[in-house]
Amino acid sequence: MSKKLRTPEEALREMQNGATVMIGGFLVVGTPETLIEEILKKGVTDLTVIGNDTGFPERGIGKLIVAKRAKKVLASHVGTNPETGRQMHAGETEVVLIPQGTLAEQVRAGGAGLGGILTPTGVGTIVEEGKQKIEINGKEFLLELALQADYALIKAHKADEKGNLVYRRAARNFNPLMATAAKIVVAEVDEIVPIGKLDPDEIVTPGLFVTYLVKREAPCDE
Amino acid sequence: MSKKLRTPEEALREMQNGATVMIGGFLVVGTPETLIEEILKKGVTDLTVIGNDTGFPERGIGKLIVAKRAKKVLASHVGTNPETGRQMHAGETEVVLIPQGTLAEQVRAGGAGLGGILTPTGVGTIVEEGKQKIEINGKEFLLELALQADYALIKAHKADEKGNLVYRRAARNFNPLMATAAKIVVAEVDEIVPIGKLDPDEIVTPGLFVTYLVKREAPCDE
Amino acid sequence: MSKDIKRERIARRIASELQDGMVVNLGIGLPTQVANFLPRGNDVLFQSENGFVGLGPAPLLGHEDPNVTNAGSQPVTILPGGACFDSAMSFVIIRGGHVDVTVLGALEVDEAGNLANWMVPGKIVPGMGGAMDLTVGARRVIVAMEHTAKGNAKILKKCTLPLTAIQQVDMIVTEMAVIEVTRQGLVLKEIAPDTTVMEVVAQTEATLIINDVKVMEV
Amino acid sequence: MSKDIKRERIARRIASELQDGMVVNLGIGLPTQVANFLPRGNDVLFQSENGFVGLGPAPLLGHEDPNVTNAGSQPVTILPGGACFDSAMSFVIIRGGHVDVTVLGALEVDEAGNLANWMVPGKIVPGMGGAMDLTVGARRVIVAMEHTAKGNAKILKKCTLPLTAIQQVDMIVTEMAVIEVTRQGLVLKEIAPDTTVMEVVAQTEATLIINDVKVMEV
Repeated sequence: MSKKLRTPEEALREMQNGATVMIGGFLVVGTPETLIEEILKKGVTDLTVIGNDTGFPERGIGKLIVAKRAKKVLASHVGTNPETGRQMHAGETEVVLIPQGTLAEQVRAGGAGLGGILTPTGVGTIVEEGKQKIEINGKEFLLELALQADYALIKAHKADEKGNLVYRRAARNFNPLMATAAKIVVAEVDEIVPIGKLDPDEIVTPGLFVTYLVKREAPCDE
Repeated sequence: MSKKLRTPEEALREMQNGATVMIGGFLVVGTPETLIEEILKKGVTDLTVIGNDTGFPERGIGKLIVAKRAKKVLASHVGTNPETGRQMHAGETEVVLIPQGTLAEQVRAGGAGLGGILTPTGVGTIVEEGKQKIEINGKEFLLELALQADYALIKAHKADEKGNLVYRRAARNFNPLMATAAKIVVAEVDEIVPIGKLDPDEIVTPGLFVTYLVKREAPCDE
Repeated sequence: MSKDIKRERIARRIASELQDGMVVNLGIGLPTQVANFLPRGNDVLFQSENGFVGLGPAPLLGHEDPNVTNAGSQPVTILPGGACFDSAMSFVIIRGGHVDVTVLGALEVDEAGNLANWMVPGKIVPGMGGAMDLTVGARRVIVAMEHTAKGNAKILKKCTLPLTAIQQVDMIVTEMAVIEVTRQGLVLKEIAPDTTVMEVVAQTEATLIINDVKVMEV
Repeated sequence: MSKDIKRERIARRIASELQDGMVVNLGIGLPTQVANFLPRGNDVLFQSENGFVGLGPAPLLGHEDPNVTNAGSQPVTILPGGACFDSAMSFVIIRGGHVDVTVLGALEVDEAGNLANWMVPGKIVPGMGGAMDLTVGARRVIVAMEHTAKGNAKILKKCTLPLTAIQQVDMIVTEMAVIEVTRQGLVLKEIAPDTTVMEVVAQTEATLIINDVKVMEV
């Protein structure tokens, strides 16, 4: 039995209104649906949600948007969830759109103790507004700052009892990055295997990053 | 048979005097000894060598130093090879010492199309000399620039015929990073397996980064 | 000409730009169709920005793997020799210049190679997803789009919509023409057999440099 | 007191600072010995900056794996539950604050918690390796060193050698004393049973805040 195993309720017990929450997944592939359900049940609100996208109205992060649990969303794409666009236009929810590669690097930088990174992406577009531009060898870059969160809610395929994680196919996406960048990291997994069952070379997220493990209650992705 | 397979001589045929060469390994663990031998045979010189360290006088990058093939070395540690220190003090070779985590990020940034990264490492030390300091939320960071190279000579454990690579244990180190940051990437491997033998989830370096594969001639690390 | 025929023509023409060994990222929609027109046994490596290379065709019905979808959330396959990675690595590949060609749709393109394809202020603001990184990072950017929208030119002197990236487009392929973006401006390279240079010029707001125009294979 | 006994005393005292579940990085040399004094069955996770966690003891002779060495190039083992990664991830862990404690040697430490441990100009310039990142990144930095070098104080008002990092040291453990670095300065917390406060003060250039001094368990 893993010392890190918790029920969804236990794992999110300390989550407060107003928390900043990173949520893994790419159009609901690799999204921790069980933990999203728990946020809905628990009733926390005014969240700042950081994720690649806002899923669909009835799946993934989209459910939090529809239930108006987010006061602010940082994402690269919200087109698959019309409700996000509606709330954005109505001024009900603040939506910050970020190029996907920049978002990935910002989350990674947050986990890596870096202050930020210089990217050429967004130069000459509205993305550069309000940001410092730095020229290196005649080429312009935007300084994009690191992102961190109170919680990272991620989805992995398997964990061992130490919390070491492996992912499956395209369900990896932002999950390993977010696992490094939050105070409390909750990994929703399909399966927990004994220590030693995962080869050290196949582990993608070392268990040291993972605070709690939660077994997926939603149907498994296989 | 892999289309990327070459003899050491073929793989380094285009290498010129004065080339910038990244070489993987950490104190010779995960160092492409066969390719280093080929540089020695080939006789190229005035190289700029980027690596974690300069190995030992008779192993790894150390052999290139002893044979005076490097005009400049960027490394985090040269203490295990007294000849590097001697050449540095005698003014025969330029040695730039870089914190290990910074070096890793600089190489990664070079491969990632980033201009650089902001790190807190080195603030208040001689490492900050000549570098831009940027303050974010009251904390100082050094702007460290991306590094790229003409060649990356790396060592992997297995490749498949497409050039997808997996590494073994601590022999991974700088190899996957350097694989992204050079014009020509030559991977020295213990074994080449047919396409499909590596699971897509276990591959660390996708084959698209690898220009040539070379079979290790030095004794295999197993 | 029906929309479908236009789109097939565009996709087919772009497919002929792709060569064995290239790493290619196809945007959602029309660009995705390019893969359908490659010769059998081709060795083009498709990258999917949600996290893998070796993107293959849709699986047989009932054989979908919920963890294997393209960036548009459609079930796909991963071919033997494919590899999976996280979003940071996906954009190391994209931003770092390791994608040889990206094919993207466009709302507007202009003479400087500027591209606008991610938002219409006050109307559609889906977000840029990976498009800004792809446009900046790929070695070659090919725009795949219908030549006009409801009769309005999309190839402009200067884009009016918020940009995706500045000066990154290398080639524009429409159902009427193939246009190359050069430092001198837009060069009309090919026109479709069912149109004329005059007609293309009439449907294009940007100035076209017209020199040696070939007939596009359709 | 022999060098070995001093070093064992220092390592043993530092071992008592480590608790189950902590992620710990031990520097080369004296710090490496800390692992020898942990209770059996402990659950401290050792990180090795060359690329793994789950660092275990040296293998039996003849069972060395050339790919499993510590950052000092000595053969070690990886315990069940360990994980391997590249150098970027290794320093995500280190710089990102995911290491709870690092134990490092020192040439000099000073009242501000500054550390010098990587070079002596004109003499030894081995390079900083991972020490600068470890000092800046680890949540707690413990210096393990002999109290003096050839009779000269190493705990100074102000370091004279090139620094490894500024204001990062949290605790200093020598064969004579345990000293905590606070905003107010260096606080003498413990002295060894075979010395006196006067003696420690005499061997220390820095000002020590002396209040409630305990006897160090040796």
